[in-house]
Amino acid sequence: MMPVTPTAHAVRPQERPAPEKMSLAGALNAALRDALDEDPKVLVQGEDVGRLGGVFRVTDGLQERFGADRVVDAPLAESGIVGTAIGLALKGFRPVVEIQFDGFVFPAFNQIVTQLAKMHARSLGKVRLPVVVRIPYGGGIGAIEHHSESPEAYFMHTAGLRVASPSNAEDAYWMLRQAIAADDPVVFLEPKRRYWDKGEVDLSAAPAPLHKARVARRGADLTLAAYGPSVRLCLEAAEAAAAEGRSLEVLDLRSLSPLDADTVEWSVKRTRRLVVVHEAPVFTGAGAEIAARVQERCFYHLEAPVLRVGGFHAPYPPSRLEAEYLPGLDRVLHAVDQSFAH
Amino acid sequence: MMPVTPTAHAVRPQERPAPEKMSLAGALNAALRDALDEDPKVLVQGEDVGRLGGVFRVTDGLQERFGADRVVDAPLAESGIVGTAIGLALKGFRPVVEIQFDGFVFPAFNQIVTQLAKMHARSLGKVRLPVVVRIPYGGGIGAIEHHSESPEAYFMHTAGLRVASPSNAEDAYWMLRQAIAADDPVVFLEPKRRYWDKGEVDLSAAPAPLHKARVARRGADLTLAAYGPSVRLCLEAAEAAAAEGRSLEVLDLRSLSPLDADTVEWSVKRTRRLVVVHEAPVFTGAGAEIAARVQERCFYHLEAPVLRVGGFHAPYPPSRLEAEYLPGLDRVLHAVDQSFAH
Amino acid sequence: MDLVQLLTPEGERVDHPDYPLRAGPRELRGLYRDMLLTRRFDAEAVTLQRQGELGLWASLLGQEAAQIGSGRATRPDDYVFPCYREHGVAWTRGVDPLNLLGMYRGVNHGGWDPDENNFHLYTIVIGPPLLHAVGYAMGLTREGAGSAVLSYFGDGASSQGDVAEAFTFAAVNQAPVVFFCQNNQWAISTPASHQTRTPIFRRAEGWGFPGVRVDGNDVLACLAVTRSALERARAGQGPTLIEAFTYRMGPHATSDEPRRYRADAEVAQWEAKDPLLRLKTHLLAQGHADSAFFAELAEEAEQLARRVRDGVRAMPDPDPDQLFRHVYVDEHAQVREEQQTYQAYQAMFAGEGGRG
Amino acid sequence: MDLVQLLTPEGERVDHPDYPLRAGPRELRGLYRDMLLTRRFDAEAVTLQRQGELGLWASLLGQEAAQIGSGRATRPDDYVFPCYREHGVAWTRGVDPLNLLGMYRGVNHGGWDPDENNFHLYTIVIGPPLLHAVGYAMGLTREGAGSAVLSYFGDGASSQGDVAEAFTFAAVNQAPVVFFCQNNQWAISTPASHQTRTPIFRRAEGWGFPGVRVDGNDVLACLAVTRSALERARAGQGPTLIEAFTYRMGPHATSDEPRRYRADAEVAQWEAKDPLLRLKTHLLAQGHADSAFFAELAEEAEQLARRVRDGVRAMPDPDPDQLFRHVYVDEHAQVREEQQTYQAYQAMFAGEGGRG
Ligand SMILES: Cc1ncc(C[n+]2csc(CCOP(=O)(O)OP(=O)(O)O)c2C)c(N)n1
Ligand SMILES: Cc1ncc(C[n+]2csc(CCOP(=O)(O)OP(=O)(O)O)c2C)c(N)n1
Ligand SMILES: [Mg+2]
Ligand SMILES: [Mg+2]
Repeated sequence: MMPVTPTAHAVRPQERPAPEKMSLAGALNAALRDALDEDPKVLVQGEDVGRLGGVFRVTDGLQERFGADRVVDAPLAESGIVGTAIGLALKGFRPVVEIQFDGFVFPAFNQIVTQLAKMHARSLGKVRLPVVVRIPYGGGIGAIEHHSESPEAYFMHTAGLRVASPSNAEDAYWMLRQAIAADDPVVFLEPKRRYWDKGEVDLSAAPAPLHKARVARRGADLTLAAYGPSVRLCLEAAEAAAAEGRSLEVLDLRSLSPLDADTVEWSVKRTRRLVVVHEAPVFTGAGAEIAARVQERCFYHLEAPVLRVGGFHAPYPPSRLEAEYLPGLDRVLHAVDQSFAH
Repeated sequence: MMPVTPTAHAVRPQERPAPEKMSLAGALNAALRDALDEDPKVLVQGEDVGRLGGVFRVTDGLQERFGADRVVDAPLAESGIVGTAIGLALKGFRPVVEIQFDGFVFPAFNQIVTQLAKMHARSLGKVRLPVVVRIPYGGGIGAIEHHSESPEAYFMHTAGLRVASPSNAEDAYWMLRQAIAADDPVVFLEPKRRYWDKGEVDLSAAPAPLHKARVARRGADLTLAAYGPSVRLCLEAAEAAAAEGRSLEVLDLRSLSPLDADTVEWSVKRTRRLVVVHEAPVFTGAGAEIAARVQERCFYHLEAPVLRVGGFHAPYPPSRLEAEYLPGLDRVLHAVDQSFAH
Repeated sequence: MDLVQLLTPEGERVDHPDYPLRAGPRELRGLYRDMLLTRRFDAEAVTLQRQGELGLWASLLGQEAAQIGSGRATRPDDYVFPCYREHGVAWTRGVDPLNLLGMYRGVNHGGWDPDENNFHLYTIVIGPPLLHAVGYAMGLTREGAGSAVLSYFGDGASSQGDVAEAFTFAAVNQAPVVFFCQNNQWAISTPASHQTRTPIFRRAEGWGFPGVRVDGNDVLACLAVTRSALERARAGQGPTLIEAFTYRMGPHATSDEPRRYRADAEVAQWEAKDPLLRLKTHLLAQGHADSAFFAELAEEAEQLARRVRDGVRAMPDPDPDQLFRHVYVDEHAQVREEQQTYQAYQAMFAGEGGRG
Repeated sequence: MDLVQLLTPEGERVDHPDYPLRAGPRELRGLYRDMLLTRRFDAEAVTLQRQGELGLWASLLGQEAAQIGSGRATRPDDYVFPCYREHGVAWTRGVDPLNLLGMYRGVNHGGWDPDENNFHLYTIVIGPPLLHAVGYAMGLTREGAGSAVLSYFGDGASSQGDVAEAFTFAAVNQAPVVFFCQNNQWAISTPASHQTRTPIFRRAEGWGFPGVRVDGNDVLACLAVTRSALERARAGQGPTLIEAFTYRMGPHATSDEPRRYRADAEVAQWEAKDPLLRLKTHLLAQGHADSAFFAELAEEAEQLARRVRDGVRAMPDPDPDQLFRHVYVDEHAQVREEQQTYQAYQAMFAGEGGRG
């Protein structure tokens, strides 16, 4: 099947110099700046995104530059933030809203699931809601409760939403630009513990369309599929495994809805083994869908069952336990061992 | 592994006559009546549950019998209904709240996911929240938007919640009694299009613990796993397949969290084929978890990949399309054919 | 109780210092016509539901004045966010009544183009649309448009958290939005007294914008009060909350049995305040309309009913492919895959006439 | 502005007709002691965070009077629902300060037994606990208990839909609950003017229960106003909303940089209204306390700080098995399976000292 690029809207990269080194958060900031710059209909709204520049400084300097009408410090009410963004979109704006932390998206869940996701279908295509919901997500930063969760499965299961998560600075820049340009609502999950990771960003062209997975490392013996914060972990695992003579392929899924199952299938049909890694609880998580899909598509190719490594079926623990809760290098390598044991 | 019965609390069936014929809704009504009768701490709260007896009459007559303080007509605010139920539970009550329709649980999602599900763990076990959230769910009744959805995957993915769904009158009675008696929060999904299905209810003893799956029909060649409204469909499919000489086993999962994977494994290791059926969208749905788990546990036993039949990755459609959207007899039998084609 | 009234139940015109209204015979007849046609359309929909042509219908019987009065206060460039019972408002916006029936018939979830009449889709979930209205109004401000938004909700809805958040966002943004609460005394079986201990219009005070209670069965008062609030909004003076005190004369929806929870006497009491009757009395007493007018109008109403009846019956069932067509604007792999599988599956049976 | 005050910033006692308060020297000294120890404890926590012993700390600096005054108004049988900054209230309830530090250290999410001191767990998500408070109060009514519930929230929190729903459920149930809003002027970087255009206490009017604004840096006024509201609640007269007008003197939390969004001058202005200073001035002026008292108290504060410091450092990291132990009360197959897998996995490395 031929993958199709989402309608490119307003992504007109201006002429720019060679690749720049930026942090992932910096790349997001640049993406917001450029989007605000190029399209007067783009707005940013969230708690503390204005004068403070966001608790992670992702919106740093934007209000100063674009004014308080376009970079809006909202009242403390997530349903209101998303609900008014829907109204703004109905009036022709392209709002990018920020949810301060993963655990605080739930007050907006009703607006997201019953309104944002469904309005295009409800209107038989007459209404478009180009709203981006940015959510810093995932753990590993030693935070208190509700600041380290991975809610992606809820959004994947909700038809009408696109769900994407970058793993590096370049994708952060381009995927956010593409998300803002997309005419569908996008839940944009930012791996907060990678905010400070630096990488080269080529501002002259997007590396890939929003919905495509990326081969982050080529390998022959087993595929590791991950996204967001877990990609770096998987690359580290592949590095460690290489020392033991195992060649692991690492897929950065990038998009979770749609899921680029074609690329996963293509990889697994070569490596014949798959381990999916994410921070969210395994039970009914993203890995379940990937496993279900791959066992169906690659039934005769698999040498071992698809294995999943992720969070436990438990609330995200206090930070002094998060290293036990999160998939770490050893748990990933252990799953790799288990796969090879088949 | 030995399945363990959830702590039986306050389920003291009184002496009662032989099995009675009841509708599924009638059985739920009887369960609420008996629970209210036996434990003064049990309360019912919801929109229109009092004088009206609920839009499906599941709470019919209860306010008259137990008073407006125990069967409470709440203001129109689902977050408030669940939030105050949590407070009542903190004070020692056992609230059973009704969400009027599946599509209206989302305003309460924050309370359910961040509070109800997590408070026991948050308190290191010191706080218990024996709250039951009853939700009539699923389609097939020709209703307008938001009245036919199947949100179970959201709750399965949420650690700290139990999720259960009866498929027949007897289970409706006993599973609701057990849910009310359980010291954990339970999301209790009622298959609204089966409300009027009649069945025998033996009021003298529970057929099985809340968390156990049930073999609804014995078979040898393929397992159909379903729950709630889809069990009857699978029984019909098994009947139809029998005419073609195929022996299908039907599992009624009953509980979705925990999921009785042992029983599924036990069945699939015999039949070597599995088709999972539910109304919810397949993408990252309950079937994904079942498929992922079974391909792991039964890797060497499966003759064909686990197949899933369910709703499409689309909002629940207008009712004149629901027959196309919902898994019907033919789609189930088609999946069975596909499984045998392997 | 402070209730703005310009036309008494007995059909007498009274004045209110804050809401002067000049309405000539033509306008008065027009308002009556709106209300009568809306009522007739509504009654036809009830009949169509009984005949199985609709799956459900939420009647506005009794609320014609609240809806026509407020709806007629809007300008074409204003924007309206309804719930699911605003058939009279839709009428004033020029929405074809047939459009309203699609979702109740089950052929779509609304599906009209909201921008055609600046009348948003009906929204079943209670609470969310008020925030959409406020967001839309925030957009109007940003565009420097001198238009306003009119957002409807019910007495039951007033308990939803989203409504309070809408008040907050409207207030801090001084958004040009008017919140119009039809307090029809009931939310299905729940009386308004179970939602609030104070008149709903008083909520506004706590947010620092004006609240006013109007006789919801008085079309002139509803018109004048809403007009004034919309003008205030357009002039950049921010939101207003209007509570129209009215009554749901019928069941909540055709599936409802109101006798389980309310007394016939209460209904009878409100019948005496019928919004059409009082305007008719007034028109007749003032000589603004004669029997020919009423006869012609009755005929027009029957024509409308016929058109609606025929239109509904002719509404085709939707194409199954619609299931997949509007989930996303852009290509989505899972939707495409499911669509293709579904089409292949359907094709299998095309010849057979068997499994479908 | 109607601000209840009983002790001016200059330390002068003033009277308010609605809130008579008799407080003898001992009680006054006690209130001062509460505030001072709370402030010292809080400062120690800030230090511990800087030293890496805590992951984060949300200081109550500046809000001691609001918290001690309202907390001391409760009876042991009353129940308190805090947010995450109510360290002073916890102190008045007899909660060991060490308990408050566990979640900020990252060893638990709270984890004390709320029923031990009738002080609920801290709740990070803003909005939900107010509904828990109302539900608890509804339970009190049903049990015929003559106790009341005190529920805390902030100026930012006032925008959450759950807060409005809490007002609704409290009002229609006439629940014995007092809503205590510490308006400390800021929600992280967002000024209260971005949440509301009217004083928050006025919200109550729209729900039909009393609202009152009190000088939140005046411990006596906070005590008197809260005591009166709790008595009202216990007497079955329903909820009250109290807005304590105060100031967050420090950053939102240790991770915050308030200079990015607010002027030093504003902070300096509020320093002059310091809640401790004014009571100290009063105590000294009235001869209710001498330097020996303050010296002893300072010593007690240092002891407390030491105990807290030592206690925190000695706090063990949690047992990994805690991950699985309290997800459910009863057996849950997936948790059991994961627990067993995890234990087996750990056992693999037990000898090795390798992968863990
Ligand atoms: C969030 C939500 N909860 C519940 C419902 C079910 N429901 C539909 S109408 C209704 C009552 C609405 O009452 P009101 O707001 O007074 O409007 P009215 O029907 O009287 O016009 C309820 C509870 C819903 N549509 N949305
Ligand atoms: C639902 C939710 N959204 C966002 C946050 C993040 N957050 C934590 S504290 C805070 C500001 C709270 O302000 P306020 O209610 O005034 O209380 P204060 O911190 O001033 O005591 C925010 C936005 C949260 N905890 N919960
Ligand atoms: Mg109503
Ligand atoms: Mg504050």
